[in-house]
Amino acid sequence: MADVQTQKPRGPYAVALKAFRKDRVGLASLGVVLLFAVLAVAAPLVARLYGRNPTEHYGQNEPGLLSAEGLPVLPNGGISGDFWFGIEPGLGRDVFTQLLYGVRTSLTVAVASIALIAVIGVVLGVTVGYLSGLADRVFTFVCNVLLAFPTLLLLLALSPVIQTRFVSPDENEPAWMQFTVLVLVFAAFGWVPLAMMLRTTVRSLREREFIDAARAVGASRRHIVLRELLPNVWAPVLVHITIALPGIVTAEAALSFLGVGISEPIPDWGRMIARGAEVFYDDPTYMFFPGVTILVFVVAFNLLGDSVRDALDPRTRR
Amino acid sequence: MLTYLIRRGLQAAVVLLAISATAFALFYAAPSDPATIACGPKCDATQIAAVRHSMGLDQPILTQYGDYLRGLLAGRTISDVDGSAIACHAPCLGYSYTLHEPVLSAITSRFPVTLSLAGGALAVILVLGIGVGFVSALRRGSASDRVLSGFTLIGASVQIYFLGYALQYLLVYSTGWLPLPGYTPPGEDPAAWAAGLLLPCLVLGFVNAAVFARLSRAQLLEVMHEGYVRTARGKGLGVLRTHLKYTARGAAGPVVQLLGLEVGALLGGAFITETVFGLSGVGKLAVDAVTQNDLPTVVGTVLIAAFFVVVFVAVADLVVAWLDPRVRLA
Amino acid sequence: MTPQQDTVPAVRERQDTVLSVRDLTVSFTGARGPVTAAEGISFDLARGEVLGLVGESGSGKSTVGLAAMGLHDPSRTTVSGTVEVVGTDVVGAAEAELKALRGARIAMVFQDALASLSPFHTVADQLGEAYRLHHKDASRDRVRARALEMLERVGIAGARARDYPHQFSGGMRQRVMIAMALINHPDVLIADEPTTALDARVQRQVLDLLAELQREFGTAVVLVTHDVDMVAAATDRMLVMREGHMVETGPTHRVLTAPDHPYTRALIGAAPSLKTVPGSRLPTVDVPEPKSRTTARARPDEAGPSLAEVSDLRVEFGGRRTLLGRRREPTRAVRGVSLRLAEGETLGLVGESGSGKSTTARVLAGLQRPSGGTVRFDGRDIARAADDTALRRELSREVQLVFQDPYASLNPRRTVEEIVTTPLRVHTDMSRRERRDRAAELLTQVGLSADQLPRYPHEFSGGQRQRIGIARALAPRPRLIIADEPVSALDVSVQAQVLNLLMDLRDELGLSLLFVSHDLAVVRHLCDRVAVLHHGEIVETGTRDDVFERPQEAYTKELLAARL
Amino acid sequence: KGDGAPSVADEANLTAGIGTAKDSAGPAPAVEGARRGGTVHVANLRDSSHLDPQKIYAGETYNTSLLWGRQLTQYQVVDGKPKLVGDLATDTGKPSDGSRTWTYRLKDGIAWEDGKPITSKHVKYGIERTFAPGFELGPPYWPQWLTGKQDLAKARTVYGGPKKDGDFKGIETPDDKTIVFHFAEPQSDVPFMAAQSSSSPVRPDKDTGTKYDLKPFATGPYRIVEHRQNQSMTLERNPHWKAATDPIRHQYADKFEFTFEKKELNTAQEILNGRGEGANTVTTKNELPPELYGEATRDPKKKQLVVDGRRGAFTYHLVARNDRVADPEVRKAIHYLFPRQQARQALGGPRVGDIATTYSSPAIVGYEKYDLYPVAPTGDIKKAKEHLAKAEKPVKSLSYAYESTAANDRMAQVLVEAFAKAGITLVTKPMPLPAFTNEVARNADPKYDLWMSGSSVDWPTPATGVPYRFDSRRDSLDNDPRYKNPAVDKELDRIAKIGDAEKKAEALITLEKDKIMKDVPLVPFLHQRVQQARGANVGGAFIHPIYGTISPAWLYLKKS
Ligand SMILES: Nc1ncnc2c1ncn2[C@@H]1O[C@H](COP(=O)(O)OP(=O)(O)OP(=O)(O)O)[C@@H](O)[C@H]1O
Ligand SMILES: Nc1ncnc2c1ncn2[C@@H]1O[C@H](COP(=O)(O)OP(=O)(O)OP(=O)(O)O)[C@@H](O)[C@H]1O
Ligand SMILES: [Mg+2]
Ligand SMILES: [Mg+2]
Repeated sequence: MADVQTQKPRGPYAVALKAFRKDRVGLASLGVVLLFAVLAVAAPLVARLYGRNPTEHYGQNEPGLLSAEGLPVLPNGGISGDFWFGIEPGLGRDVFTQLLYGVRTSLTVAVASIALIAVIGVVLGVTVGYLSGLADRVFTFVCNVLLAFPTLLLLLALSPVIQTRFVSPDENEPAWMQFTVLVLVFAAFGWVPLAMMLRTTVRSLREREFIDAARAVGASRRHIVLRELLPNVWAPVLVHITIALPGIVTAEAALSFLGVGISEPIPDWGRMIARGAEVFYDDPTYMFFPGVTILVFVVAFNLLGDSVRDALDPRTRR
Repeated sequence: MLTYLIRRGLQAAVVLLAISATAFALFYAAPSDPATIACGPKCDATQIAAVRHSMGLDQPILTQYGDYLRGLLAGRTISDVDGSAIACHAPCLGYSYTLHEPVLSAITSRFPVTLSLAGGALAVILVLGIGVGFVSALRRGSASDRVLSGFTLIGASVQIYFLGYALQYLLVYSTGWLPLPGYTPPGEDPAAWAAGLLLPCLVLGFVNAAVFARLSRAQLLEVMHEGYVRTARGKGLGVLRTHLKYTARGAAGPVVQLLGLEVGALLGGAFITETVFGLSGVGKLAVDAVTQNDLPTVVGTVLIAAFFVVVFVAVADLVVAWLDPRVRLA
Repeated sequence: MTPQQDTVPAVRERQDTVLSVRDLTVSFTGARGPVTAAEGISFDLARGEVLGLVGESGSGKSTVGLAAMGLHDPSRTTVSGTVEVVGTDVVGAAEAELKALRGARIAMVFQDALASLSPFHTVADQLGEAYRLHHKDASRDRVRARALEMLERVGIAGARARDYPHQFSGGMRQRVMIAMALINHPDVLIADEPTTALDARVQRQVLDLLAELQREFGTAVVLVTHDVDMVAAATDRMLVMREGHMVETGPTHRVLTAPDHPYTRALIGAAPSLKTVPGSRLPTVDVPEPKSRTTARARPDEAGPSLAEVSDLRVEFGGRRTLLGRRREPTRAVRGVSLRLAEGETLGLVGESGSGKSTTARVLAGLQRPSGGTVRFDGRDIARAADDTALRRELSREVQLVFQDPYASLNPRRTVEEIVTTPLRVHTDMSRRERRDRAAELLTQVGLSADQLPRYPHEFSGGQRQRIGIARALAPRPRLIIADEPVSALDVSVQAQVLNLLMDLRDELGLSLLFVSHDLAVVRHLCDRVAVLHHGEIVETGTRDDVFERPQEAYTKELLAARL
Repeated sequence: KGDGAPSVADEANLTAGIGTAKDSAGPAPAVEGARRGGTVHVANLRDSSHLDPQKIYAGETYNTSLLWGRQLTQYQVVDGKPKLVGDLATDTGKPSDGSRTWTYRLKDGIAWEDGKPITSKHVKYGIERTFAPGFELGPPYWPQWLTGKQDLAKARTVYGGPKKDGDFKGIETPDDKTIVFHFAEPQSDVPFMAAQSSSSPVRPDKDTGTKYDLKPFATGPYRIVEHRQNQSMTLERNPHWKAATDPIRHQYADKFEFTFEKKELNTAQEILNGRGEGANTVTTKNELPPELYGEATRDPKKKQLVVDGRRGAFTYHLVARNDRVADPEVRKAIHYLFPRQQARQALGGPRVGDIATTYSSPAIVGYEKYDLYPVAPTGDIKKAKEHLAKAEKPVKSLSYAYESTAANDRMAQVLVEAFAKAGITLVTKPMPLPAFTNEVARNADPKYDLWMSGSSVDWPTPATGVPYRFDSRRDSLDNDPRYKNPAVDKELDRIAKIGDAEKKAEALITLEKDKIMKDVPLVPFLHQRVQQARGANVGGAFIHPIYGTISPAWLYLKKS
């Protein structure tokens, strides 16, 4: 019951930030997430310092690293001073740099998808939540359809379609296009939960008196949506985003695991795991590293999501 | 109630119609041609044209879709590659020229696998997910809560394909503690059925249980502070019984709703789990159909998966209404 | 329950004391460190005695009640001192011991009846459970019979025993709670604000019932309330709390007539009663002895030019077509209301909950589309304002609203400055600076300070927030302010502040005021004329004195009689 | 040895000889150590797409169908060495009229599973079915050769199958034992074609149309009792099959149980570890999963259970579209820079095949080993650059299409690296198999320069290989490199008239070596190998030298 008015004025986000600063797990997971982000950005630098790159076929070009069948000769997947995490069976690429550049792939897809999802979700959710009526019914219907649709199957089926339809035969499918396709498809389905949640939120906000108060002072619809409603949904949006992002990383890896998604030679965690599954009797190490990397990454993100939610949600702060 | 069921049924039908149309359009827009696949490797252009004709693929897409819908409702005859007729009874989901059997029979023959897997996973979800959620909500903040929460966090974060392979490697391959994952019809050998599905069900269940553990924990914690829970304690009811009778009931709604979605999704096929463990269920069928461009099967499995989701979401709504007298159906 | 003579505790025999609280201190561990909600509370309660626990919101009343039940969550609460319920110390008692005590020897009627009844179980189930828990070998039929008996006892037909709480009205739920608390004839009953949020009539019924049962079973009662009138009417002794501390205790009669503590005095004086002088400044905790108004309020000319006027107003809700073509029966919230508000006049709109007060007010503010009838403001037809943004914008320059809930009516994500300047942005082309200056001016006008502009609503108390709401309403310099229960969510002393402010502003600015309330005393204190609404229809209109001194209609009389 | 598998003496020279009438008489030479009884389990991921003998067009199904189906001729395998002998017929066929007319006589005592004798009418009816619509799935040779029309659609206007056009004049059955084929042109390879499943008899009264595809009527040592598509199939001994009439097949096991849809890895695990029915199980379609290969080579016990052999006559080549990569110097450069060893390593190592220097497989009649442009298996960038320098126009970039699988993706990366070393950007175009078939194999004008092509001949002579692939007048389905050399075309016309299979084979191989491969229309890569698993208790398992999978017709159980 301390008198808050004696302190400096603080917005709700400042309060959340303060709560978050006290959350040790949250800070630690933020640290891990930031570490991944830094590694993603600085991948070429790190690779230069380490002295290997993710695309060169070391194992094939330097004799003595791979057996005739393409398995690492050294134990534990060929871990050595030169190859910290071992080498890839078959092509003999360096696992460490592959993982390093894999962060880039995962993060690019995830961040871009989430950005798009946030935009679509917020626009649709808030608008529909405020409008209701016919727009609302159409919206609910579309959401029901998308929710019942087996997304993974669609993704599987769609990727080759796009590849053969839109890429001219004498050029490589540009990396941006692969990313764009993935991002678009993730966004096409990913906005649904966010928009549905926002629609409900806005609907209950709309019943709150401050919306009536704004109407009563003669505010326009635009003002109400932009200035009264939107500031109130950032918190749930932020929470949703931090919780959905690892889901996209996972989904992207799952697609690569099933054989679609980002293609060679762009390093990708899911593809590494798929390859790891193929050789895991002979070379379990190769599956271990990407598997554990994804696990750490996703765990850190999930923890971060929890902490953000706790910090922003006054009830859990209770 | 009856009006509710009718209305819900109509809604579901419209959703399924939209999904079938989307699936149909998307997959028939795919670059490769089912006729080419149905016709052998040495087929030339004229032969393929003939096959296209006998399969009705030269019709406008709307006509094809109309036929498809008609088959779904009333059954139809499909012509094989050689023009001979295949009777396909309602609900006819088309005929797979890759599997050489009607799509529906391809699905039903694999359905027991998916059903067993879904059932097992569901059991794990209920015990592990909701059980863990309950325990850790009751002991909020304690060591056991932290351990269990960590456990579910791992579950929420781990990849089925990583965990599945790692466990297969550890428990099946290197140690031989568990038998190879696989499906034996329970009628043939119940023990082998259970043993073969043990690991897949555990993995699938574990990974999905995490969401439930977190949701039910959060729900329970929220409801725990409701006035009526306090009232029950004020009457002299014990802690555990209060939570079982009142808190759990209050927390059930969202959990049941998610469960409905989950059951629907599981019955539509667990694509990755079935792939990882090599179980020939509906999910594997669907993935294979996609990779082999077996369009009728793809559309059929999409529809079936959507059907289960729609149905079980509706069932969940009914259950929620039954649990909470305040919810009115209509 | 008439006030008794002061009984000296020392004289009372030990075994007669059913509840003995000594030096009770309760603190919660919160995110910002421990919060002490009650400190050093001591009192005794004899068999059959009624103790009033009074204090404004957040003063720690419920905390004390819950401590007596041993219901505080031990992981987050520290309770020290002793609380002896018929000889057993509840503090630190084992759960098994508490289980036997709760519901049997000490029972509680919780503050919010709707939230305190399980929505998932029938009323009979919940009652029966309370009985069965302490009569382990009672047969099923016996439990059922007992539940029905208790329901009938609180005036609810046994036929409704299989209904769920949400099918009951607020008053009925409150009675179910009482039945549940008394089903085992406990020695101590803690009734935590058993009548807040109830209409005057229902409030009366509930209190009468409580008194009747208390007499019958000889139960000792701790009546938690912030309503001084209720304390006067129903308790033997009272204990005044403020911010977790005991301020004053003693026989009710004595404390009410000769309070020792200024806080108590303010608390008693802050609520207008049917006897206070209308229009006088009310005492508050900060200003216990207000200066009286220099000039008496001149009676505005009722017959003068009418500012706002509705005639034969009808509003219906729902009745939308369902998918299968059935129309649901519409809710007819307002059924042919005609009202007139003269320039400079204050019109009070009273009526019980659901009578259509808010709906009528919203129509006038252009927020609700009427289903029929005419609505005029300053001679213009404004019936379409709810759908026509341009019209509503014009209207909102002259008509502004003050809302009931000071928490919900301010956007939590906008600063006070943004909130208060919104009407200025809409209606004027002032620059940012000018708007800011005007906002500062408005804040000072409602008794806040300009340096509070960059703060967010959650940093203010309820009364302060209501002032912000008023400042917002004043911003475009409207001619009419519609205040929809602006004080019903506030504590009495805060209520007094807001009422004083409204009266001051009305006089300063020459505002017209449509004042909606269910509190007759408040309406009487503030309004020139009064309209009584019942089931969407006007039962009676007239000047304040006519309606309060010489009510014509039976319903109005009934309302007045229910006031304690 | 001891497990009764025929010893594979000299694999390099295992081409099919043509047997005599004496070789054609039954019974088949006994498999050493074989015994009767028991149930052999066959576990494959996929069921066969077709069992109708006239629709079967896949080596593995040819191989499996030996269990219940018999043809005019068939390959007898002794010690892993194949020999073409008469099966239903008394010998491999008698040519006359300059090989335009071929006559077969049926053996005595051959019968259907219901005991009724197999007559020449049944054989004729079976072959007539290949003209009917729906049978374009099967091989096209009977209609083409009997009508002399290369275009199958045209051939079918001449005769449209027994249901539509009744009796076909080009096949005569003077009596129940004799069948005479009249071809429009001289045909040397009729004995080989007569071994294809399309040369199986079908009894008109048992021809159930589409249902026949699930459960054909048996003439071989086993009959199909039950077949649930994609689930299971059960075979029992056919009591009316007489070993004395059959020089090829055996009837050791009591039953065959086929099961499908089980993950290949799990099946192989069961077999190698002898779990469950593993010891009695064999895979005839599944190959040994790459996951287990390392393990199986390390553990001698398991190694025994891996059956390794040549995948029939399958070859894997890097095809250049000759009209896009028109400069032979560029193709030669590709030949030199192609890092065969790394590419094979990316695919799985030596087990996937032997590095090839020839177009034709060593498995075919007339094969001769040659190496026109010797190069180290790791490639020779220097030589490649020399040839590129000689090219008329500099090459900056080439496009490479392939069926997208994880292994092919890896190999594509190997190629990208190698081409980059020679200064060429390789544009990779992965696509799923159906798209690849459509976009590359079936497309008359695919917009790609290079692709990988695994292919085989229809029978072990070059007659369905070289003349199809390198005749410029054939369409792109056959001549996918778009190779064009008038001199070769002319020589092919000459060779076509040769009436003797072995002489024709010799001429074709000579043409391949002396003319065609000098132009490097494609870059030879691998003669493919295959590994399959058999249970410890299963004897008689070997990779059939023609069909390239384990043949169930030789299997027996050591203990039962
Ligand atoms: N569970 C809790 N955790 C933390 N603080 C609490 C808790 N319950 C009450 N408080 C705080 O303790 C103080 C006293 O609360 P209490 O509910 O006893 O007030 P009250 O007098 O009953 O008020 P009201 O009239 O509004 O019911 C308040 O400041 C409140 O915020
Ligand atoms: N948006 C709405 N939809 C349906 N019914 C409504 C709506 N708003 C009000 N009502 C109904 O109209 C009637 C009058 O409501 P109104 O809010 O005007 O009552 P009130 O007198 O202000 O009551 P209170 O004192 O509880 O605020 C009530 O029965 C209410 O249930
Ligand atoms: Mg309270
Ligand atoms: Mg109201």
